[in-house]
Amino acid sequence: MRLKSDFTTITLALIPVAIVINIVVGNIVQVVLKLPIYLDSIGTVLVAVLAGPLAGAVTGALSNIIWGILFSNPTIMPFAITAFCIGLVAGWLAGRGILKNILATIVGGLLTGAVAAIVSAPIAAYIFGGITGSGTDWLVAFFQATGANILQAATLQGLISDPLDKTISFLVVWIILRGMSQRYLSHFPRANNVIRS
Amino acid sequence: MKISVNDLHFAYPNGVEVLRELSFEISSGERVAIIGQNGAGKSTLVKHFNGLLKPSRGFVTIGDWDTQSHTVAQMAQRVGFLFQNPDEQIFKRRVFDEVAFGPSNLGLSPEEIERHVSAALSRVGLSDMREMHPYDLLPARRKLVALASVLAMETPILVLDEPTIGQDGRGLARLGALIDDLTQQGKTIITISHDMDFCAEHFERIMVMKQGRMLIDGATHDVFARFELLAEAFLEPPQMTRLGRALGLPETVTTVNEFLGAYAKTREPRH
Amino acid sequence: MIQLDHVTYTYPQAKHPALSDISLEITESSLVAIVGPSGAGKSSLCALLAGFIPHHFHGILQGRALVHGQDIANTPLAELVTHVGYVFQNPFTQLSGAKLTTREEIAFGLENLGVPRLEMAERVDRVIELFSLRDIANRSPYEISGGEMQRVALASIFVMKPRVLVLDEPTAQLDPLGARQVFEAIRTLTNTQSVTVIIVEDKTEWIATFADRVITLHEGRVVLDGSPDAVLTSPLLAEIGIRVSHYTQAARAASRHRLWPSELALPTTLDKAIDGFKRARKKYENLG
Amino acid sequence: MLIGFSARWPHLPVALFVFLILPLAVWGQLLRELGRTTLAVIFPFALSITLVQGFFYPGATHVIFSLGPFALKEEGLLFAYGTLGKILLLAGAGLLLLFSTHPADLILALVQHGFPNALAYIVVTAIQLLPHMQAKAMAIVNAQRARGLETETNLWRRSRALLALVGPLVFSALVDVHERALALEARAFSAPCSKTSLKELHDTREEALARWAIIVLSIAFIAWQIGGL
Repeated sequence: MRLKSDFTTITLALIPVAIVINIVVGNIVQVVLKLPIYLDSIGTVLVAVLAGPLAGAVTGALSNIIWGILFSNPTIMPFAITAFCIGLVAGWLAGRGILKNILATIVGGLLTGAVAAIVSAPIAAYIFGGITGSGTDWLVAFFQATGANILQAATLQGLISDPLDKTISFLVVWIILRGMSQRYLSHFPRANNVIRS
Repeated sequence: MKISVNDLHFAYPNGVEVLRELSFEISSGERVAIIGQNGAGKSTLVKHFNGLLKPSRGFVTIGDWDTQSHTVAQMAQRVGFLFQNPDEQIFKRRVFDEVAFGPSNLGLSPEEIERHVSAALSRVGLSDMREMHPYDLLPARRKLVALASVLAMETPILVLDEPTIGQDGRGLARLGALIDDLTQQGKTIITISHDMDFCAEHFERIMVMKQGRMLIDGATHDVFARFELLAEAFLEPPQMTRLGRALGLPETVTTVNEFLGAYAKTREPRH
Repeated sequence: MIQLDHVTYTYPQAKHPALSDISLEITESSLVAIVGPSGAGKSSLCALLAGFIPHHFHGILQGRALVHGQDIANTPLAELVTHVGYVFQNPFTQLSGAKLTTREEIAFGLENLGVPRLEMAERVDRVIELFSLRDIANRSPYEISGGEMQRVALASIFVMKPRVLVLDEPTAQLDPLGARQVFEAIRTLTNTQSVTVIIVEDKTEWIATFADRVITLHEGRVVLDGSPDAVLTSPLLAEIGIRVSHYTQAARAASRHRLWPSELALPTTLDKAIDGFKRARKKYENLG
Repeated sequence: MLIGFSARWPHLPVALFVFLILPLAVWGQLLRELGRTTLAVIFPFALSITLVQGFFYPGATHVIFSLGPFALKEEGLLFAYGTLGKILLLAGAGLLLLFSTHPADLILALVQHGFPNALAYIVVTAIQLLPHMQAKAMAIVNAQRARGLETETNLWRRSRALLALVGPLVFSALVDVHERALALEARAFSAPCSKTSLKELHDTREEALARWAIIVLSIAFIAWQIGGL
């Protein structure tokens, strides 16, 4: 981990904005466009790419905590662990150069989604009895009805919805960073993750 | 295309009323500047012209369309809208693509889009920057990109919210010439501006708003002649109007040329 | 106090230098206005004086730039900020974000410098008085008007006791009332405190009234440097694309028709315009 | 809260909520607010979990009644009740903390107990920026709709609209971040000295003692539960 060199002033200025981007984009997608996805980790992936895995992880974890605080909903706070892992994995993958071409970006999204599903499942199963209080809960019911236990059902449910969501997030970040003038990107500690030299 | 505003009231869901009893018409080809302090309701009013806001009471029609029964995207065929901050709309990697976004939403053919975009870019003086990244341009130029992206939609009505901010002398002159030129083509131009001198030079009708109401609505000369009412809205008349008044010129002047004409006249030998 | 010696600066990957061969000296306690068309290098010059060039924007810096005898290029940013304060155009982005009241916001810089609490409180309160911010001291810095926000920004920089304040178009995004408030705050500073203010501004009437010196930039070079009356009435201004006040425009046109007294400089303010045109009239009446 | 989660007795979380959280809320005069928000938070869970686990709890046998091929089972309901109790406790305790302490004060307290300053900066700034970025997002939606972007049509066109809305938001945010970083530097944010604070937070001895007592008690209880497994 490059703790000192990743957590520069510009990274610190970026993280709160990225946290808010997570929340606001999640809102646009669900309220304005009414799309059937969450897309609430765009900011996390963005930070992970521009400032490294740990910065991404911090962004993810704090996003869930702050979301819980601002919308008075503590039940999403335990999933800070998932968001933390999403940031770590995305940052690690970005360090391997996956944001430099579209196919690698998609693979990265799928991988990150799989990790998210595997991390979320025990949290969902242990604390929330396998459900999330959202529309995908019928999937849990379906898997349990076909003989899975709660943990298995929650994992399978996550494996269906998470990779899709994260892949779209990765693609959006890929398009945005490709579209951003390099003048503004070059100041971030891990600008090399996106700038083709 | 005529704009009619009839007994317009607007209140936010929390009940705070920001527009009260507004009724007026703006005919085709008019140049109208709306002035007033921040919070007077200017932006709220113009957002009714393309349906971004819908009246709580009364109605607004653009030609034969009631804004109530059309989506904002539909209204975009009739009303072009330049927002204050260009960064709140730019998302393409090339100036050309950014300007083409509006026309392509309107469903124009690629040839038409090319023609509209080229014309708009040359109007704002950015023809040789069409391949550049908008964010590599200076903020003043980014604002011109946003203006071009509105012009390229070739709507009969244009709303410009604070177009002069950040423009230097040259940008200001270009903007003024553009406005004069567009009115020649019969377009209606409505602007919100704090720049009284600019309003005086290029707009023939002034609306003064205060606390959600219309304080004065009239020809530029008549409005700027009313120093006391303007002061009530915390506004100062244009430089030439103040100078003319201080020198005791018999008529109200608002522009440099008017001032010179009127001043020369006072010096003609009296008969 | 500020000394630039043949300074040339080019941003990374830029084809042309943003600043070309600039040599300047700015002495203690004055109000210096910088004017120029967009892209002339005004913001780059400000960024250099604050040390953002070359400490944040890399690129190529040639020549020598000194603040208080210290070379900007070799002095760490954290130290430079105690000499030169910087206020941005957008009042919103320069709020720290981390403070819940205006008073704490003003203290933010002092906290970072590790100033003891008692001294900090005293300095903050003095600045609150100076800028007449007492009414909003306990309000959220995010819930005040643009003009107030910009005054808070000014106060939160001034509290750090810089000897030079660099203001990059501080009123460009404000309405007339907000701009007036900020201008009044700047006047208070220059009248009562020993601080040099360097301000990028295009409101010529204000510059003409209060600036001690006006520097004009064009394509990265200093093209005019002198008293407000001399610089702001130069015919070069309109040529390079700077806004010229209607007073000056009217008098220049009038002088072509001998309607402006030839011995008088062109006016930049209402008072001077009134005076000149009245004199011209009197002269004419005497002749007639 | 930890006690509630590690307990095997399903009534404990509910009991803790009723006998600990609620009295504290009454004491802090937050009962109405707390009650309303807690209900809003747990309602979707209650609905979901009762249906999902009531009918589909793995290995449940005691059928209460049948509905075609589906059967409501006792074990499932019991599990649902236990889980809901935990969620109720989680939501209740979390909300009690939120309603009784301003998040910024909480952060300041954490910093004064050794949390990194940067963390405080991030959390407080995010909380303060949210309303403004929401307004900005709304302005972007307006600007793009005014350029003819439909946000109310079929799924495909709405998906395509995504970039036109998210793009400007992230672009302008990155530009702002850049400027804010410079503004922070201009205020000695990265000065290499130890920081001080204008605001002082008072923490009495009793409060400190109570906090330690809670931590020790929780650890002891978890140890006891695990040991008893």
